[in-house]
Amino acid sequence: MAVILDARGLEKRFGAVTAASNINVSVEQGAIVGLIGSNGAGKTTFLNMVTGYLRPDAGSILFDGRDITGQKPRRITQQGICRSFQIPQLYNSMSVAENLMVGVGIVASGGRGWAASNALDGTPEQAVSRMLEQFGLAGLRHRQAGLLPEGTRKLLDIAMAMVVRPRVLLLDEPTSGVSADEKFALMDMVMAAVRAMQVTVLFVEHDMEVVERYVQRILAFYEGRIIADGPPAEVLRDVEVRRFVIGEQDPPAGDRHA
Amino acid sequence: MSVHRTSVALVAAAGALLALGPVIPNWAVSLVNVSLGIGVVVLGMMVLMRTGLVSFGHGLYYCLGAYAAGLASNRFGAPDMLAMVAGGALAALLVSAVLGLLLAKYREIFFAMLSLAFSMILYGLLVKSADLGSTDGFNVHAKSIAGFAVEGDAHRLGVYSVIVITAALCALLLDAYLRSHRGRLAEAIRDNELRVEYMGASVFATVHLNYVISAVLAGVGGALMAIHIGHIDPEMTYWPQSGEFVFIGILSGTGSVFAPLLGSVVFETVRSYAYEKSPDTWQMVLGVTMLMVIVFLPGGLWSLASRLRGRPDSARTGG
Amino acid sequence: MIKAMKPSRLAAAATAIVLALGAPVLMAQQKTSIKVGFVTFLSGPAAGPFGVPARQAAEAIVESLNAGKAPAPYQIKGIGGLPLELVVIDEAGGATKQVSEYRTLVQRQEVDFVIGYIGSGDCLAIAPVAEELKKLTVFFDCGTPRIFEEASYKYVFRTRPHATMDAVAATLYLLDNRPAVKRIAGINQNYAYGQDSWNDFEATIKVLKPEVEIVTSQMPKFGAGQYGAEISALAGANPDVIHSSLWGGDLEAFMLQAQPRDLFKKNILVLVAGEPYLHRLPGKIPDGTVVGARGVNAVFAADSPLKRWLTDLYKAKAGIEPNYPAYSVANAFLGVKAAWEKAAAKKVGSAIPMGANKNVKEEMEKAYAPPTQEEVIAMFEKLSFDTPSGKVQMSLGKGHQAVTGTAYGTTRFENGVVKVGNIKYYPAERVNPPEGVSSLDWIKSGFRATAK
Amino acid sequence: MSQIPAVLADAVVYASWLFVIAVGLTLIYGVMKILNIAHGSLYALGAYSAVTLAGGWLAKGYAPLGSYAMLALAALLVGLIAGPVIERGLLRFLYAKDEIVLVLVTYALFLILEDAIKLTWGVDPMFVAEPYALLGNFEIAGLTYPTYTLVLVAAAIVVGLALWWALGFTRSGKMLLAVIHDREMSAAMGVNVGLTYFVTFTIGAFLAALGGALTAPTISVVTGMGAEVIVTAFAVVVIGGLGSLGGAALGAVIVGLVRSAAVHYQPELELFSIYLVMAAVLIARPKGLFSGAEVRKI
Repeated sequence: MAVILDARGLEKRFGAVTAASNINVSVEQGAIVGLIGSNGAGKTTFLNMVTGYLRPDAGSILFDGRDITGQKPRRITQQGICRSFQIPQLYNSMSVAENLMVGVGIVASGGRGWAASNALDGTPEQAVSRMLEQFGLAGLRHRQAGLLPEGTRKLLDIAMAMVVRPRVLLLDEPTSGVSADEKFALMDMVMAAVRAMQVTVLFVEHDMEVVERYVQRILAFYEGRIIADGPPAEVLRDVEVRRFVIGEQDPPAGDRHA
Repeated sequence: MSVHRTSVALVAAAGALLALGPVIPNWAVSLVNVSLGIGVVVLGMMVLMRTGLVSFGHGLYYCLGAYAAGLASNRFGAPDMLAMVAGGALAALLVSAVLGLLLAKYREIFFAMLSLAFSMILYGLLVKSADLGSTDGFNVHAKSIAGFAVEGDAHRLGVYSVIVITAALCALLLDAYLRSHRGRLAEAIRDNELRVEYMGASVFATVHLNYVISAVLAGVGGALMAIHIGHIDPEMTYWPQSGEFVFIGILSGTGSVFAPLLGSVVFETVRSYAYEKSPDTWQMVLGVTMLMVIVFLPGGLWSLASRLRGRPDSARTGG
Repeated sequence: MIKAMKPSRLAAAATAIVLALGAPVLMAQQKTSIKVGFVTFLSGPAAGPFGVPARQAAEAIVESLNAGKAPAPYQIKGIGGLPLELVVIDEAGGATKQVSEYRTLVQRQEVDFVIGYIGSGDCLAIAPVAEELKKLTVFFDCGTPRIFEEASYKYVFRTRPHATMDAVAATLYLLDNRPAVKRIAGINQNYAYGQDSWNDFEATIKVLKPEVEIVTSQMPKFGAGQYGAEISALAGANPDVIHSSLWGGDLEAFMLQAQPRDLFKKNILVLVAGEPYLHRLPGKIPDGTVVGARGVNAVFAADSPLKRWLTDLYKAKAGIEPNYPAYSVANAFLGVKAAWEKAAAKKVGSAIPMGANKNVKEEMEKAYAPPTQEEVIAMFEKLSFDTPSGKVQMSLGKGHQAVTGTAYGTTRFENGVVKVGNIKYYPAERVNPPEGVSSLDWIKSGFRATAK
Repeated sequence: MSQIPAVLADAVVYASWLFVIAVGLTLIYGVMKILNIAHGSLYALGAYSAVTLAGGWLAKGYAPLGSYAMLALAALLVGLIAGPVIERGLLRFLYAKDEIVLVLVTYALFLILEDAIKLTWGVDPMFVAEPYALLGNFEIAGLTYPTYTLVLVAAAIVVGLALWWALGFTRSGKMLLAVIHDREMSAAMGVNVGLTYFVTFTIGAFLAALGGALTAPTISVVTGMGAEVIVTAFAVVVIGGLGSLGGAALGAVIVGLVRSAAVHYQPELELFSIYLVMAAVLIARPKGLFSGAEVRKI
């Protein structure tokens, strides 16, 4: 299968801390990849470099063969890579439907820079309704986003990433802050939507059950390096991984801001 | 859908006002003129507030618009109301397009303060320019509308009609813009800039555009006031004037383009009665009114309207 | 007996009698009082020195006129026998607001005429509106010559001379007494009045004594309060003369800061508008300071029944001697009163001699009805009338702008009070431009220019 | 004769004055995130009270030196009365409001106080000049300066140092800083935010009043003096960086220098020199000279 995302020799340091050293990842179209590792291992740094929030000190990122290294998040989104956030980034004063309509509107009023693949089919209203259906938010379309429970906020946050029709979706700890009994329902919902739209997914996750259940491939991060890369069964058996990653699970990071 | 309702209501209101023009007393005409002139400026504040910005220096464009109109009529031989309004809009457009490049990067109090600095610099420049009358400013007399000379009562009604129609037009256009995809970004930016960028839109471009729009509205408002008052002076860009715009903006709420127009009518009425009934304590009256609104009507007067209509209150203040 | 009398003499006599006693009764069914809009600063920096003294003067004058206590020729009660009532409005808020307030005053309050405005910007803005609303409006204090030099009005009058006179007279006085001055400095507020006042002074002295040198012109912002640096700059420039049109809190702050710093040791201070502060700053105003009162007001006014009248009623109200704003207010009220009553008298005078027509009552009522606004204005134009500060002639601006003489004097601190000595008077025509010539042209022409 | 010594001397004096009127503003903003327009009115209140007390003192013929105590007393009274009244009576109910709305609240307060002052003291300018001249003069570069200006400079330095010490080296000061850095966190850590706000605002009010009281002997206090001062104070704190003590000091010095230079070399520019500086600084450093860049966690 065709490689859609290809990161070569990514480096990132914050002063003394090495957040990423010689990261090499290539992801096939349609793959579902899990990124694991303790906090500060470099998973989110990797996500941030791919989506343009951080500019790598060295290395390059190719998306569908085009070099997107160091481009602005806006440009990268327009080309078809979108992300969700560990802390949901919503438009709190708007209704659920409006939150999605903003994205749809941006695509619809489009303009240069937007990849053909983002093009909506149907009217903006239809696009929004479809997304609400897919994420089971239809019943909440008029609720104010700021007042939703955390699980639903997560769901909406991911839906907002999907609504601009990316080809690659990066999820940052989709189940953090979601109660144990909600998390699978949430992930099922997301994965169903993702498959329906044939989107390639990379997601950062601490919860090994979730990882094992949904991914075909795992990247294990430790101190800014990738220490293992392969099918779940393999990676999760790896000695280093067991010691450095699974050995010490962190509590989900608490919400520090909204 | 609110699309048609707002527009229709606007046209209807404008029509009604135009019809009333000849029959209502002179002072009421003047009240409408002032309120709508200021109201147009506050429409501009509303665009900013929706974007989450508040300017303590919008007097800059109000004053610029007025002076452009004044110079158009007194120096460049175009004492035509439409030309004056166009001049006001143009001046504001040019200056804001440039300053916007800078200000669009600023937020919150820093945006407010940099705007303030610019408006006070203009104040300084005008005070220094003796041939523009320094702090005394100068008188302006619009002689015609689209080439048709008007005098006496025709002039009075002409000014009134031009102001009513311009204000309605501004409100209509603004309403259409705010309902467009681009317009809706304003509130998105106020709520979460990061997300807007990650949805593929440029926060900077949108803020810049909204800033220019609000400036042009302020410029038009200034020109209208120059036409109605017949006199302009640097006071128009002094900070209390800008503060007043912010106040009326908060008083009105940002729920609908009607809010600023109605809000400024209310404000003008309160202010004028305060001057008349308690000449020694009118500031106190205004201050207390302001506190009342902030405490009891956080969403501004418009939230009252929407509450009465039993709808979720979508009005919110800046920031 | 009556037959022998000439109609005009008869009328005159009748007027006097009836206006003094009977008129109000006769007019009871038509008009019972005159409503006067009075606009002055009640807040902000100008309220203390000008605004509130003006208001107190206005209230006291109205009480006194209504009681018929004014000396001749103003002994008739109120105006033309009708009592006056005041509607007071704060002038603060800028010209834009003032125009709205003026409309309210005229159209909602329906005042009979308006007296007011200290700010020149406000006067400029109000004048055309007064014209539009056709309402007699009298500016009592604002100074800018622009009002009647840039336009001409039918309904607008100003009963005080404009500010050019102050600068011209100040220069004349200075050169008369200290012909040797060479180095000139100035400190004036950075707004229209301050700038004009300095420019007129500079222009005048350059004409009269071209070799003078301007060593520095300080322009602190209005209400600055802190003048440390300005005082150093002035001292550093060591001038012979320091010209200042500062007033109110700014003047007092400047004096309080400058005097301990010996700024005035080596030079003469000229305070164009210094008079009101003499009694406020005893010991702070250096001896030999040249002060004016923007007209023959206050200390400069010659003793007269009218001056005593104003002084007494103002003292009773405010507890202090009236300063020049109070005199300006008196000019305005007395001007309108004089014009109004002259118009009334004219009507009676021109009435057909009684008895010539059978319906005497109707004749009387027509003759004694209060004059229309137009009739009053017709009399007001080019009017010359007596005030506590002497004769006022409405001779500029097509008869709408007053001119008077003015005076300057030199201060002397004597047992706790500041006295003004060596007073010189300058007749109106010497310090005011002739009709039709702009002040600055007149000065630049060496006071020779005449209307072409 | 070179003007430079004079320029510097005037700059120092003006800067001290600016610092005293601005420091309370920046303190209140730093802790409470309120840009307090009413600071101008508190300044005026301080000045009026000072004139009343010191004037009364001297009128009674007591020892002239005592008038300085009266100035301090006036500042204290205003700070301890107006401060708490405003904070407890009004502001504390509105902390949830948006920053800009709070600015408007203080603007409303400003309007109300302006008229309140007018109703209490009338509109006649008032002054009590004795304390200004009492201490005699000294000379710099042939220019005479009243020794009182040194009092102003000293006051500025003392206030500055006192706050610096209080914030940096006392427990309550550290709490204050904690609140400045993170309201929620410090609340969670058991810092009594409500009390902190109360104290801060009272101190801020006191500093405003102190500025007014110390200025009173050098000026004639008039209605509207607060309005003239407040925008200048804004400029100073914005230049320095809102909420930064050092910033206020630096801002005051810069503005002092620029204005003094303008007056001596280019009087024409005096009027807007301060706003030119403000704009220039904000353009170069959007959040003022002293301001930590905050990183956003996503």
